[in-house]
Amino acid sequence: MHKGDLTWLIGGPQGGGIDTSGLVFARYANRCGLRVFSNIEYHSNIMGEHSYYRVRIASKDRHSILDQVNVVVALDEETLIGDPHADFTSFKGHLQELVPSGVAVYDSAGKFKPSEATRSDITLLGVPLMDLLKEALRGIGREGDANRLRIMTNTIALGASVFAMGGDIELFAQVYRDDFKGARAELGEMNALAANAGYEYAAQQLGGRSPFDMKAIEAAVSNGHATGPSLLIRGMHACAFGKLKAGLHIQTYYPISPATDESVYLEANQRDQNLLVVQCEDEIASIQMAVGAANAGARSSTSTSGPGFALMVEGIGYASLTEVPGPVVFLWQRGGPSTGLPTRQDQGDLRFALHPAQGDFPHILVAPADPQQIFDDSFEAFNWADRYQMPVVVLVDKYLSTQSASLDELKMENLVIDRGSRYRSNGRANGAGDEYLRFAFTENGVSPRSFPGEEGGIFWSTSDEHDPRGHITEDAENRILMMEKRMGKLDLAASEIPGGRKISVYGPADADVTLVGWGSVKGSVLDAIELLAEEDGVRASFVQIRLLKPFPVEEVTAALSNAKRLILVENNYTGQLGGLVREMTGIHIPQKVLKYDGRPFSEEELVEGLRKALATGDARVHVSHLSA
Amino acid sequence: MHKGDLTWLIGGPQGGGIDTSGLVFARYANRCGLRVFSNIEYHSNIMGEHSYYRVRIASKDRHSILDQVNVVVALDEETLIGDPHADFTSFKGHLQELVPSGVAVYDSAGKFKPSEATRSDITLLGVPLMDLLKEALRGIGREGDANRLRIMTNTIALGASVFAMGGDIELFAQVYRDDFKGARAELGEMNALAANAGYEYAAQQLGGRSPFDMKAIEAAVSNGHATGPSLLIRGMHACAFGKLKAGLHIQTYYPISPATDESVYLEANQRDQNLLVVQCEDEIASIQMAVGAANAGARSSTSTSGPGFALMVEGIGYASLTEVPGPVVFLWQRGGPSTGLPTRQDQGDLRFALHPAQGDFPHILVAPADPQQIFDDSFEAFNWADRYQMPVVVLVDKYLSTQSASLDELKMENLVIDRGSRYRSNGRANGAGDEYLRFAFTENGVSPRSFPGEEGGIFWSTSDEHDPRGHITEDAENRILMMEKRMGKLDLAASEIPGGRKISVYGPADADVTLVGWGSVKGSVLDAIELLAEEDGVRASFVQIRLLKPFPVEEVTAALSNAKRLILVENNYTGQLGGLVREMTGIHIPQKVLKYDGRPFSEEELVEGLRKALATGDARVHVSHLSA
Amino acid sequence: MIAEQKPLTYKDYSTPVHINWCPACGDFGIVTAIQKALAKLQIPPHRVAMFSGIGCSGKTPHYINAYGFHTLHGRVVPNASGGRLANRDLTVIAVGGDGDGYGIGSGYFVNAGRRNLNFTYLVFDNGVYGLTKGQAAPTLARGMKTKSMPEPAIQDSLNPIALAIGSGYTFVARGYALDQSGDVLANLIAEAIQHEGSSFVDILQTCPTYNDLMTVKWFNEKPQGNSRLYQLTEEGYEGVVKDVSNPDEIIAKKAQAVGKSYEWGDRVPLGIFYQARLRTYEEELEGRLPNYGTAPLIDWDVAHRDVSKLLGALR
Amino acid sequence: MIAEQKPLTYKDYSTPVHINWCPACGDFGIVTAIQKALAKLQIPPHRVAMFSGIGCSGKTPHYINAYGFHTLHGRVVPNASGGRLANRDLTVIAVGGDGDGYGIGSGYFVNAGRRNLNFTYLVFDNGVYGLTKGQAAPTLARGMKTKSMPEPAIQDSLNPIALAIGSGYTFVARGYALDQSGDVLANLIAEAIQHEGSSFVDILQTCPTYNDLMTVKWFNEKPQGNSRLYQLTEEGYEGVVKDVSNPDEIIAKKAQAVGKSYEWGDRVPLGIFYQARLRTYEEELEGRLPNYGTAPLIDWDVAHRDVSKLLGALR
Ligand SMILES: Cc1ncc(C[n+]2csc(CCOP(=O)(O)OP(=O)(O)O)c2C)c(N)n1
Ligand SMILES: Cc1ncc(C[n+]2csc(CCOP(=O)(O)OP(=O)(O)O)c2C)c(N)n1
Ligand code: SF4
Ligand code: SF4
Ligand SMILES: [Mg+2]
Ligand SMILES: [Mg+2]
Repeated sequence: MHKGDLTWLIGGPQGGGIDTSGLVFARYANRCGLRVFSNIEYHSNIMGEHSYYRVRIASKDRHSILDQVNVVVALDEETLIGDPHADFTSFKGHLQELVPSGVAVYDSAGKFKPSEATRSDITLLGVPLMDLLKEALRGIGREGDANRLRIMTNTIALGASVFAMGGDIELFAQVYRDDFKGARAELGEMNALAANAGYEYAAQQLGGRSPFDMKAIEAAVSNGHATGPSLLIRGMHACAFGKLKAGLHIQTYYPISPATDESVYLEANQRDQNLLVVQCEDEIASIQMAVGAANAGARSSTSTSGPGFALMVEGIGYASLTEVPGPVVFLWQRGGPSTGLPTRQDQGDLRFALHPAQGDFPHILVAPADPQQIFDDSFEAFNWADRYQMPVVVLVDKYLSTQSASLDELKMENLVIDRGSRYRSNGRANGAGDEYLRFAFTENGVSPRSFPGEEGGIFWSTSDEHDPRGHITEDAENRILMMEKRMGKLDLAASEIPGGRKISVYGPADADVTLVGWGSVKGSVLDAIELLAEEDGVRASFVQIRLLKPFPVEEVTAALSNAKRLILVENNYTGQLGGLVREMTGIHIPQKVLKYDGRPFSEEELVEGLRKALATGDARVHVSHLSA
Repeated sequence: MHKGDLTWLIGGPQGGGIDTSGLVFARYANRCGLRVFSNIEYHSNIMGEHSYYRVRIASKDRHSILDQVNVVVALDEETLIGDPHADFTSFKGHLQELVPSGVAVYDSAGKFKPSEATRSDITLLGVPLMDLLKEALRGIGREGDANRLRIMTNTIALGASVFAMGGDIELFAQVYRDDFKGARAELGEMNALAANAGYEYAAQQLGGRSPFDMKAIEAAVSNGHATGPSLLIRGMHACAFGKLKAGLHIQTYYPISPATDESVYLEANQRDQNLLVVQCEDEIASIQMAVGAANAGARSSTSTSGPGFALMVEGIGYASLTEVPGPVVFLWQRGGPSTGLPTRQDQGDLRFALHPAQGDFPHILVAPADPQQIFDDSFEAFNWADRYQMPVVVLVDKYLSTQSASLDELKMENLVIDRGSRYRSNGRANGAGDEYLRFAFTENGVSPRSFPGEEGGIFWSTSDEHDPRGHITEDAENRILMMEKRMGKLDLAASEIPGGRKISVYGPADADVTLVGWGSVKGSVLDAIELLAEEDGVRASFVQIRLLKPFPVEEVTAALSNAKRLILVENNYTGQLGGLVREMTGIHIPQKVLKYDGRPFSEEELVEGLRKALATGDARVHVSHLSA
Repeated sequence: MIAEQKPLTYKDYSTPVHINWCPACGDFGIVTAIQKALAKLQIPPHRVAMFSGIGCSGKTPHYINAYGFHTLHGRVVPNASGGRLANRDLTVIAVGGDGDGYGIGSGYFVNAGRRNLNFTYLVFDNGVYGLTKGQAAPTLARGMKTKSMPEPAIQDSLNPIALAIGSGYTFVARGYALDQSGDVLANLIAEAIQHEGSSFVDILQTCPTYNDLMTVKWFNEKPQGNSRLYQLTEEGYEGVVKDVSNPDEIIAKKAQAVGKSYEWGDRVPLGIFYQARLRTYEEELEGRLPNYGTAPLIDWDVAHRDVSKLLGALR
Repeated sequence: MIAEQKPLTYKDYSTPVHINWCPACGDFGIVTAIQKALAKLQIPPHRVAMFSGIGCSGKTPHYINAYGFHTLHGRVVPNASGGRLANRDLTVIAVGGDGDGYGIGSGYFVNAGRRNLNFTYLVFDNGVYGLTKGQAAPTLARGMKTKSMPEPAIQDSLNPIALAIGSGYTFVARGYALDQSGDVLANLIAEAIQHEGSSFVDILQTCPTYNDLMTVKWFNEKPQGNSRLYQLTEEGYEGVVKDVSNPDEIIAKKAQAVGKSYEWGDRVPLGIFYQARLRTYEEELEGRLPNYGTAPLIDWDVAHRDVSKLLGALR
């Protein structure tokens, strides 16, 4: 574990304000100039099930969560000790995750009794939340509103936790003041008051001494970061920005975890951003509508997760065969198979997304691994769609969508929109001598397309095999040429997409061990590499394979073939990327570290897994620290 | 080409009786004791487009078609010279396929004029079909019916072709007599009459000398075949028999080429065979209904092709996660991608069928390659489904469905139905002490299931991740155990399925070259191997990979790793099996012979492709003799 | 086996599973009503198969002591149909949300009507997609905006009753999840189960978390002095076809039902809009498969089929 | 650009593509009617986008000189909707079979009604799945057996008109593919195109190859002296809602349409069952996106968006 980092956690029943409170704390830390990495876990449920939000703070950028917790804020008993009456459950509460001398903040008027704790090396900080809230409100003559404002007991608890973390209550309170402006300013003040009350209470109970010292980390934040507050950005934000900048015209969607967040964010901003967002009746309609719009000249996209993607596959094959420029499909993976674990993490959809329909057909599959890459790839995906006239699937996941990390800036320079090869008739009518052939055979396989409405640009298109004009034909020679035309565009894409978009290599060129992975594992891997170097003296590098189709055979071969030792890291059961690498390059990655419990790799888990793999040489190591 | 074999071909507009006529000729030849291999090509169209039926006859079993034709029966001009007015077409008619001295039978009163033929080394046998029909009918006082019976002009032409082939007109006429019995016997007699008339006319025109000699081949048929007429069986029949014998209760389907034939055949026999066949509103309903029925204790299956399979993928993931024993899904491949070439041949769905849904999940994928294998696998698929409680996909194709070949017997011995592990409560009610857990963790991962209706067997099932009782849980430990339980069943299947069902090896153990393929290419490969040995002295062997998931890693490794030279043969664009073999075994097959024009490999095409691959060492050889 | 068996009560149909719906969710009322209906009909739990889609509503089978299949989003109807086809001795009940049934599942909703298989389909109609956080579902009317929506709905609501009639359901009714007497819905569901053929009940369900328009309060209001919710029978409405051999009566009753189904707002009718005892799919199947009438499909002897005649035809 | 342009005739909408329907297929009549309707409205070919599903009917766009998208089986409606949303200057016409639209596509058929997007949907209703060789389609009534079927249909037919009403289409009509005058269908299609909102026309289409029940002869018969096919207007039927602000009139007209839609057999009504000029989806969108009213989506300047405010909110 990176020593000196602190983790703050809030847990409680869903619908109880966990996400709001967690985000308040994360934003507070971020505004202090700390480097924040945070994530939420929640059930597929609206109210009552256990949810929690972890905020890791450090003096340097971190890219993963920690198991270990310094301060836990518990909004219910389950958060501390689990649900002892539940069937078949392994979760025994977050108390177990506290470091020695860690602090648990809870409602002393709640169900939890200190005697239930099995540890004595921690501080149980019971806080009379409602009493404190009433008292605080009494100060401003609003005691009678306490019940209506009972959600503010959370703020009391947060205030107490700020003391335990060694934080600054004024800066913390300021977050509320900033959030509630204008007519709602009073709410900001009341929350500030509540935060203070909790803080004071904790100070008193802990004898004025915070066991942890956020401010020390703050002081240790090295220079080099942009001045002013960093962004605290989620993967889904980066995706939305990429789409907006790419000139997206229309986003279709059907609600599904964890993809909905992105669409809802776009929807909330559609008016200002001149974007049409359509909620459809299902995912079949979503992709077909997006194809219809793309055919009509729009940049279109849709977002979903596994169960929705399963309904989109016919649309992907259709778009590919008919050389539609898009749509761009964001596949936010979650725990499968089937409905599976709707709100949990998994990287199990790679193989499905690689060949998601019948027949041999071209499409592009890319898996960005952090907000900047997500931005870049969602921007570029539309250029690829237009340039190569094929659908593009961007493979992301729940963890990337929900993790918030400090980021100085999202780089948005040198963005060039390329709508691809377009046919303009310049007023000539169809059939007037220079007949327009939508699917003409060309040197590079790309045929200029016209936009419906263009005089002289009339064309036909069909999901059947077709001739250059777009009419059905079953002729054998045409079939061969069309297959070669379409599949050839994949080679074209492979030759044009820059290497930097295909793979990224981190760490020393002559590393002792080279880790291989894709997508969201990148964050945990980078943190683990650093630790292995510091603590074990192991020099590790990491090859992130980002472009998955067309597969960067040469780049990957070059990056892996001289590695001294290879270990695959994937957040799924089978190690799907390993199979793909072997299929494409012949390189067998002899060891895998996997995690498939529906949660992302914590730093400790991955380090443990790598240590075990290195020590034992086992082909398959799987890790899970079994949190909630 | 296998010398001495003859090919007879009939072509004409769809709706004009091509399939019936072709089958009459094939059955005639088969009943003569000849070894027949025949196949039909047709458009996705109801009337008018060019269709043709090839019948190859030989003294030994053959497993592929020939390009070369000895006698062509042309029901229209296009059959002979193609459609000169069509856009973007390469088909120039079957006249080009005739061997020197080949015979073209056509309607002398039709559009085709002999001057349009560009060859002089063949015999153009124009026959006044309608005149002859009238004359024949006049003999029995039915001249007035000639127009109503105009379809019988086909019979006249067939009769003429029988002479050209050197066949026996009495035996030929007998086929009609056998087909029309009872009240329709007169039709049989009239057809016999018509056949004779055509035969006589041809005899006269050809000066009494047939250029070809079917009877000589007949005489050369070696002993060892069963006495009595062989079966002339199509792949879809073998599939239907396998299902019937396996105790199938319910088949659901939605019409789609080329899968419909199988369902319609079952439907036509459902009354006699005690089987429920349900035509659904689409493929989503088809698979979901099949899953619902399987959950209720029925053996269920459904059949489709690519576009329908694309709608079934959510059902496959669902059935797998919920450990439904089935359904068995027959995927009759056709030309993709998308709607593609609905009635044409391709092997492009392997990769899709290997991982057809989100997440890591178990299912079985098997690809039989001839009628006997299709029978065996469709029978066994239900046992696998019940034993391992997972869906099974049987991957076949248009070519296998429509090819008719002589087969002495379909072996149906030692069939044992295994319904898998079943829970019986013996009258104990649920919750009465010994609580039944549908998804109990067991040693081999299989949990006994109860059939709804069983007292004390109540269980729950959900497409969410679930606990042993079948209720939703997101617990991490349960998740891990459930993933291991489900995926472990795949290892169990791999360990129990006999090697003979996994791969088949044909040819010498120390072959100079080993061909690798799957599914329907087997037939062409076996014929080609024989020819290469005879004509080129090349000793080739063939490894057919039949079980594709769980992949037979050891068996394939053993079969390929000592091969002197490896060549992949696939009827698709990318050589999908090659990728799978490399992924699973690390063995790279350095050369491919591919065909992707929507038609199966003819013997000549494959031989040419293999010769080229052997001679040049090219990594990728593709062949197409561009027929219609 | 005990000689004298105690009559089943609704508690015999409950499970100890923790119910994770929001407090005061209308779904609680529906679950109780289903349990009461089963008790009323004294159908043993093991003879009941509950199927559901995905959504808050989809969790229902876990809370009912009966064979329970929690299937996929929008796919409950074909799953239930498959179960019923395989074993016609089972009482098959399908449940799901309004998004599940009228949105993503509308094609299966429609096509099951025509089939007239003997099963019961209960749609929990709360106007929103509950489990995905309150987006507008197909029954939310144009212009409506629940607290969970950023903008008002811009599509018309669809009319489930009219759709069911057009699709061919032979029992078409509407219920309310939280009726005060407690048994009205249970009785309606019992009637739906008893009806031979495809029964459909649209159940108005409150979602206190996301739908702040159709609340308990709203349903209980008495605009202009009349209670908003009323039983069709109160007005003398008769939806049952008396003479099913008379097409005119069938058509008249269908048209009546559709006309009535548009009544909404101050007065919201509940009860049976339409019912006709037409031949069921099972009965039709008996014409094709004589065995279908005598034993459940899963009990047929299918393990010893003779295919020699079929093989013979191929020689 | 020529100063004086000759008026467009239906031939301007034809293509030289070989039509591979069976001789005398009713589809020929529909293609001609579409071409005539476009000529009547003088819509330039390049302003028209034809979308189709898969089936014999799906081949239609290839035979019409206009942008043509021959999509997937059952998916024509969302494709057409996407095209229309992207460019509201296009006249969007969706066509497909009865299997395509009422079977596999019924979910999209239903949900497009509610949306009331301004497009026209023509369903070629021949009672069979033509391209897959004559199986029963959803509109084939129970007990019917065409020559292509081994056994009579055992499911009820669905009622497209009633379904369309229940789904919210604002123009609901029925036509006949082969009317003798030749222009009746063309005029009806023209009205459908002109209607602002989702227009739906069920077109009775003969399939001489597989459907030997609903033949030209059958349609042309005069049972009991009255021609079987008649225009609703002949009977003084009025389907158009005069005052769309009056919900009672809307409901009454809907109920009337559904009632009428069950008339079948000796008398088969054609024409407009129901029409109401309600706000279209496009008009509703203008409330959310003011630009939507001024320029087609594809012409918006979306290449220079400023996201700094959004970024600022994340600090
Ligand atoms: C194919 C698919 N798409 C989307 C989802 C996500 N999803 C889960 S529940 C739900 C909607 C639930 O709404 P409704 O059917 O009305 O049920 P309610 O929760 O209101 O009871 C959606 C869209 C899914 N599970 N599967
Ligand atoms: C997903 C899918 N399933 C099945 C098919 C096969 N198929 C092609 S056309 C058709 C039915 C056509 O019937 P209909 O829609 O009534 O059109 P018609 O041919 O009668 O005009 C079917 C089932 C397909 N193309 N795609
Ligand atoms: S979200 Fe609504 S429907 Fe879902 S459980 Fe909560 S109250 Fe019930
Ligand atoms: S099968 Fe029927 S619908 Fe299709 S082209 Fe022929 S006549 Fe027309
Ligand atoms: Mg709902
Ligand atoms: Mg049809």
